[in-house]
Amino acid sequence: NIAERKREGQEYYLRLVELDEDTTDPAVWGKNFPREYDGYVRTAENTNRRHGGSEAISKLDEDPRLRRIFAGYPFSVDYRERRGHAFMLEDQDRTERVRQFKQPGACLHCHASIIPAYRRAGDGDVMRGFEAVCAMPLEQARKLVEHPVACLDCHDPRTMQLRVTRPGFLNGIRQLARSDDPLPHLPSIESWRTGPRDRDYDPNRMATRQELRSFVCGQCHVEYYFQPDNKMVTYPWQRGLKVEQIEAYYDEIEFTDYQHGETAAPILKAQHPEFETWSQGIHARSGVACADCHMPYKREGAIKVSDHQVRSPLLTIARSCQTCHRYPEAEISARAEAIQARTAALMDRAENALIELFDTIKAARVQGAADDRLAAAQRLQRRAQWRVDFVNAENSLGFHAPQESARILGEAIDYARQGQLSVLRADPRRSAE
Amino acid sequence: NIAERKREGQEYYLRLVELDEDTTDPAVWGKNFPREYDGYVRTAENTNRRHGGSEAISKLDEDPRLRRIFAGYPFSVDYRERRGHAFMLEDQDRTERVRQFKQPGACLHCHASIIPAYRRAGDGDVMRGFEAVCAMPLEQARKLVEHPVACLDCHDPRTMQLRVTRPGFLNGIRQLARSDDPLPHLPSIESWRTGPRDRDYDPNRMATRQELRSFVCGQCHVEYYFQPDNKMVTYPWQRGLKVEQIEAYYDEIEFTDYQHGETAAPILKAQHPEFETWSQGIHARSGVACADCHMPYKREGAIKVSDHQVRSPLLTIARSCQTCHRYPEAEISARAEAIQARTAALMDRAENALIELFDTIKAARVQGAADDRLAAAQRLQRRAQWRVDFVNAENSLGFHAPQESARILGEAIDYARQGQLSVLRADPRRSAE
Amino acid sequence: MRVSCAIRLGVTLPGLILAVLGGVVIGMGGYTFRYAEGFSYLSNNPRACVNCHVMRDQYDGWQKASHHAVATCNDCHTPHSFFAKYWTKADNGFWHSTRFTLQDYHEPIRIRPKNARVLRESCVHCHRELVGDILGHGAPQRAASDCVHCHSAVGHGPSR
Ligand code: HEC
Ligand code: HEC
Ligand code: HEC
Ligand code: HEC
Ligand code: HEC
Ligand code: HEC
Ligand code: HEC
Ligand code: HEC
Ligand code: HEC
Ligand code: HEC
Ligand code: HEC
Ligand code: HEC
Ligand code: HEC
Ligand code: HEC
Ligand SMILES: [Ca+2]
Ligand SMILES: [Ca+2]
Repeated sequence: NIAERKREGQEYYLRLVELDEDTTDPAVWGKNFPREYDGYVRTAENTNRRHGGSEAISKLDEDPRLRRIFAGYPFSVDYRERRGHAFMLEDQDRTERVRQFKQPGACLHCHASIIPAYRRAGDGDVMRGFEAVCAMPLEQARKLVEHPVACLDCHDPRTMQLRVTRPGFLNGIRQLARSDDPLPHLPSIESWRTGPRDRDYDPNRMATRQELRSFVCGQCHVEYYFQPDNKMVTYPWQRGLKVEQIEAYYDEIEFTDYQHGETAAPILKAQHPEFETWSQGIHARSGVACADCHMPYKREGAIKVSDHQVRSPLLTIARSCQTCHRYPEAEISARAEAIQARTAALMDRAENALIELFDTIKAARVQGAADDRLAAAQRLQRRAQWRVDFVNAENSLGFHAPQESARILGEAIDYARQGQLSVLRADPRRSAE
Repeated sequence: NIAERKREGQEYYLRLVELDEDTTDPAVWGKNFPREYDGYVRTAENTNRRHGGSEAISKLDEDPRLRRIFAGYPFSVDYRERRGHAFMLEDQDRTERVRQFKQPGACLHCHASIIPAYRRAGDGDVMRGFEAVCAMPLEQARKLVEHPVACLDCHDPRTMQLRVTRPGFLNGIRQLARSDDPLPHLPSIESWRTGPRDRDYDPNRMATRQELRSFVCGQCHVEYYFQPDNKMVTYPWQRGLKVEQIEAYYDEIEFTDYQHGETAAPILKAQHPEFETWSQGIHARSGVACADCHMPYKREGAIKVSDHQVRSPLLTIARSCQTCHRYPEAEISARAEAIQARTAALMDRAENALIELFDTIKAARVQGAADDRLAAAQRLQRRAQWRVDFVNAENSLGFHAPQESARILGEAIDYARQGQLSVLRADPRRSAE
Repeated sequence: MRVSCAIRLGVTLPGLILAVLGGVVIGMGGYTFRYAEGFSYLSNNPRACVNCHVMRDQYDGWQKASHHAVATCNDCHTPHSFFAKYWTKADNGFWHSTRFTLQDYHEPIRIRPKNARVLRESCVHCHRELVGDILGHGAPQRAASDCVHCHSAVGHGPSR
């Protein structure tokens, strides 16, 4: 409805430079949109609430149990706290997970402004290029990109509308739409499901603006795996977004990330399932988008812009929370921290249970336990560790979905302990019960 | 009726009868306040969302595991779903827990409008009468009362102001105030703590009106125990309201409700800790009182009155929830049910773990395990069962504090499984590890 | 759009005012009309709205809320273009009066989607300068951000 847009729509900016699909350099976009660009570059500032300095903190030193949990996998060598968007390419280049291990081009899917590179590699066809680049060795693919996530990744250069560009997300959300997992927080998918379904669900055509304010983040802040054969980045959403639905999918395709270094159990690695966890929370259900909290509006003189210094909302409580929650800042952070403290307490219990499971299995091995005696325990370790890691890798420490995160950890504890029991029960020295 | 509409707000009532501290009969009060009385008598209607009929459903038949969990205690003989306030006296008279077992007068503390009886028994001194009546045999004390909870219990007959009258609560909240448990949801206690403390905390003089809208319920909807010697009803709040603080208190005074019938473990029984659980939830922290949800305002013609048909708010969503939450009724109940479903799933896991712990201990006994070998397991059963029961006895199925309830159940699972492990580990047939 | 269709119907100003009164009168019936001061719908005085006690909560809330000093009921709840304004008043006058007289409406009262759109346009009417940028980039077919999603308290204070 043009008339309406006209009334609101006068875009108050000077089009100093022309932008197109190949303008990867944010500095160029910044000429037209200095305010947003200014926030964007500030993602290089230190934003860690818990530590000073701008170096990436090693999670392994902070919680040595993680070295044992990831034993046999690159994460046991180097695993750090995330930093701002400005660092995403540099931090990937520098991690020992890349230096000491061979990695595929797939890694770049979420660490660079890569769509133009895909298009070139696929002679105009982004999807084909995506597949080609994923399969390359990382060093080779790395030469095709130069910028971290940039304007182009979330905006249409002509209209500035929000859009999603990541092939992994486009494939994943299409699969999710076809699943029967109820998605009350994604109305456009619910309504697509009631339609003829002759055409696939397409977020860029069908999603509401409010949904896009989360989808742009869901492009990367999600659990993923690489298809064993061609290393294609894949989001495991075929059955739904819940922890057990993703697990069921992996079990079905018999996928495993690695054999555990201490127990030889077939382990699944969870990576930053923020989008999946947020989906189970009350904020998502209330239509609150990632950008509402992580890119709050900011008044700059006579106008209001989205804060492009994406960071922890607890650093911007007045703008991120107080428009909706009319309590003092101290009270609001106390609430968030109370939620995180409960999650941390359960997490601690769950990790201890996991470590004790490793010890029980190893001890049995020392006493010459046959592999078949440990098979049940290894399966249970896979279940338990998948859940502990799912909450641990999710970066809000339970805030995005407090009760759901606690439920997952409760299950993790149960499976880990059951694993220990199955080992002890199978001890030949005890007459079978 | 337009004319009547216009008069709204000018709330007036005709003082047809005089009310004083001995007017226990609600019907008399009803002459002055017909609207509130009308709601009050409706608490005799069936309000069970899950079952038809107005009979009290047996929880033991619904979940047979409870028979084993309460083995050796009257609750294993008869334990039903609560009903409306109108039934409280009748249901207590009829339960097999009273018919088959000797119970003290203390039982009446929360099942009758009993203050006048206390006053008489103490010749004018309620506290002394309270102690005397608690110590009597139930049959004898029963003769002193005739009404379920009545107007007098929550209202000052002259001013109609809210007040708390239950000695157990007055003693309990005084203890709680002295503790160092942070109580952000009870401002009047927080401010008393900063004062001279020369006089004890007195809810009737110091509590805000909003706090009283929860305190009147906290008079009865709480965990309690009877002092072993004199059967005095006591609320275990000396260290705070959290599940582990109450447990620590019981451990300190070495209190135990019963020896478990299958394992001989020293068990604590939790009873309806609604007040304690609500206190850990986000609603309490946001100043939302029991009465806001369970006694919502109701427009009767030109006047707004508090709905005195105290019942499940999910039966009155428009008045109980939509005043604060701008979502359709169906969406609001879906949210509450999602919370309850997660709690139910964890509860199921926790109860199974507990049952398996019983089996493990019993099996060890059969194989002639010495008691000392089982001592650790019995202590762990006490911890686990206290937590399972705390959430199970709390009647909102986790709604009052979703994440906290999940945290408690996660701990319960851990303790129950650890109990099994300690039994298997101590098996003499295994060389000590 | 209401304005344009009003024009297409060739409605004149007096015609519109008639329509308003008509709407209200039909809705309330003569007695109610006089009693509830049906002319309120033509006035800009907030008290006009509170002639109906059921508007009391919103009135009280408005007096405490941030806009009390700068905006009255009609500033937010009726369109700012002349024709649309009276057209809406006619519509609401009829709707509210009927419901009021018949006493059949959902409580708590909830704004209807079409009035929610009117409301949002009112926000933008006053704050266009400030929000121009954030509105400027939405896709044509997409409803741009709903102000009330974040600012629900501006009119009547917080609801929770
Ligand atoms: C192209 C992929 C990509 C997209 C799109 C993306 N992120 Fe990120 N995000 C990352 C990576 C990679 C990191 C970690 C960077 C590092 O640690 O070097 C990160 C880090 C973050 C952090 C931590 C920042 C800090 O200061 O610690 C937050 C918060 C965040 N992202 C939120 C968001 C939100 C909200 C959106 C959408 C508005 C979004 N991200 C979109 C990839 C992405
Ligand atoms: C599906 C998107 C996605 C893919 C594919 C991806 N990452 Fe990331 N990566 C992220 C996000 C989002 C973060 C920030 C959140 C976090 O740190 O958990 C991140 C953080 C990181 C970090 C900083 C924190 C840490 O883990 O030390 C490194 C290093 C990293 N990724 C390396 C890699 C490597 C190597 C690969 C390929 C094996 C890879 N990433 C593949 C999205 C992705
Ligand atoms: C209702 C507000 C809210 C919403 C909506 C929200 N988050 Fe968060 N997010 C938070 C809070 C609070 C934290 C915890 C920050 C902290 O601990 O410093 C957080 C933490 C994070 C972090 C770790 C950042 C850090 O500095 O530790 C990432 C990454 C993140 N969120 C991404 C997302 C994504 C992606 C979405 C949408 C799918 C999302 N968030 C939705 C409030 C929100
Ligand atoms: C990770 C995703 C992401 C990246 C990268 C990003 N933006 Fe945005 N941008 C958003 C979101 C989300 C909004 C809010 C849009 C809405 O509400 O419809 C937004 C809004 C805008 C707007 C509209 C006005 C406003 O401030 O709300 C402009 C202009 C804009 N961005 C410019 C840029 C520029 C320039 C860059 C690069 C320097 C950039 N964006 C990078 C996500 C992103
Ligand atoms: C756009 C509105 C909006 C924003 C922004 C927002 N919230 Fe909320 N928040 C809600 C809604 C809606 C609910 C659900 C309760 C309800 O329906 O009123 C909620 C619930 C909560 C709860 C209770 C639920 C729970 O999980 O325990 C907490 C705590 C909370 N928010 C904290 C925050 C914090 C911290 C931030 C900022 C980082 C924030 N919120 C930002 C709207 C918002
Ligand atoms: C004097 C003690 C006492 C007080 C005070 C009291 N209750 Fe109760 N309440 C009970 C008892 C006893 C029952 C169970 C009655 C039965 O099952 O026969 C009960 C039952 C209930 C039920 C279940 C009703 C149903 O339909 O299943 C609710 C809800 C309830 N109370 C809420 C409250 C609230 C809210 C308050 C304060 C406004 C309150 N109670 C005050 C003792 C009390
Ligand atoms: C501290 C207050 C309090 C005391 C003391 C108390 N009750 Fe209750 N009772 C309640 C409340 C509140 C309920 C409703 C909530 C519920 O059913 O869990 C209830 C419910 C009941 C019910 C109906 C549900 C059921 O459990 O079958 C019976 C029967 C009952 N009590 C008997 C007793 C007996 C017998 C005693 C003494 C041994 C006793 N009560 C002592 C507060 C109390
Ligand atoms: C924010 C709203 C809210 C508040 C505040 C609240 N409750 Fe509830 N309560 C509920 C809901 C919802 C249920 C679940 C009802 C159901 O499952 O049918 C419930 C269940 C109950 C039940 C069981 C009733 C039944 O029919 O199953 C009791 C008893 C109860 N609450 C007492 C209390 C007491 C006492 C307080 C204050 C200390 C309190 N509630 C505070 C919403 C609330
Ligand atoms: C379990 C506690 C409880 C009992 C029993 C009780 N009330 Fe109330 N009553 C309340 C609460 C809570 C309020 C709200 C008071 C406030 O908000 O200040 C209230 C309010 C009232 C009011 C003030 C007007 C209104 O409706 O808000 C009257 C009058 C009243 N009650 C009469 C009665 C009568 C008559 C009885 C007995 C038939 C009775 N009450 C029994 C808890 C109770
Ligand atoms: C007097 C206001 C009020 C009433 C009445 C009320 N709520 Fe809330 N509710 C809140 C507040 C405040 C929050 C916390 C989030 C926030 O700060 O906005 C909340 C949070 C919630 C949440 C999200 C937090 C969580 O635990 O997941 C749910 C779900 C919820 N309410 C459901 C209900 C239901 C169901 C009822 C009715 C039985 C109800 N509420 C009644 C004010 C209220
Ligand atoms: C500053 C703008 C503003 C002013 C002035 C204003 N309102 Fe509102 N009104 C709102 C908002 C915002 C809402 C809530 C809409 C929503 O949340 O979707 C609302 C909702 C309402 C509702 C519907 C109830 C509901 O919560 O949906 C009524 C009735 C109402 N207003 C009447 C009035 C009356 C009467 C006045 C004058 C006394 C008035 N308003 C003044 C902004 C305003
Ligand atoms: C004749 C009595 C009466 C008068 C005068 C009145 N209202 Fe209302 N209003 C009502 C009733 C009744 C409702 C509920 C209608 C419904 O929910 O269907 C209502 C609902 C509303 C709503 C929410 C429902 C909707 O239609 O969106 C708004 C907004 C509103 N009124 C604004 C106003 C404003 C502004 C004024 C003054 C110009 C006003 N009202 C004057 C009786 C009145
Ligand atoms: C009649 C003109 C007018 C209308 C209509 C109007 N506003 Fe305002 N608004 C103002 C003025 C003038 C101020 C500055 C008042 C001040 O600084 O205290 C203001 C202040 C504000 C503020 C900052 C103060 C606060 O409450 O946080 C917000 C936010 C706001 N308006 C949002 C809205 C929204 C949302 C709407 C629509 C629901 C709206 N306004 C409708 C004129 C208006
Ligand atoms: C996603 C949440 C969100 C939405 C949607 C939103 N705003 Fe805001 N608005 C904010 C935040 C956060 C601020 C505070 C900015 C600051 O303080 O720097 C703000 C500030 C404002 C202010 C200035 C307040 C002041 O302090 O002067 C006005 C006026 C305003 N908004 C109006 C609107 C209008 C009109 C709309 C709809 C077109 C709207 N807002 C939509 C979050 C939002
Ligand atoms: Ca993975
Ligand atoms: Ca007890």
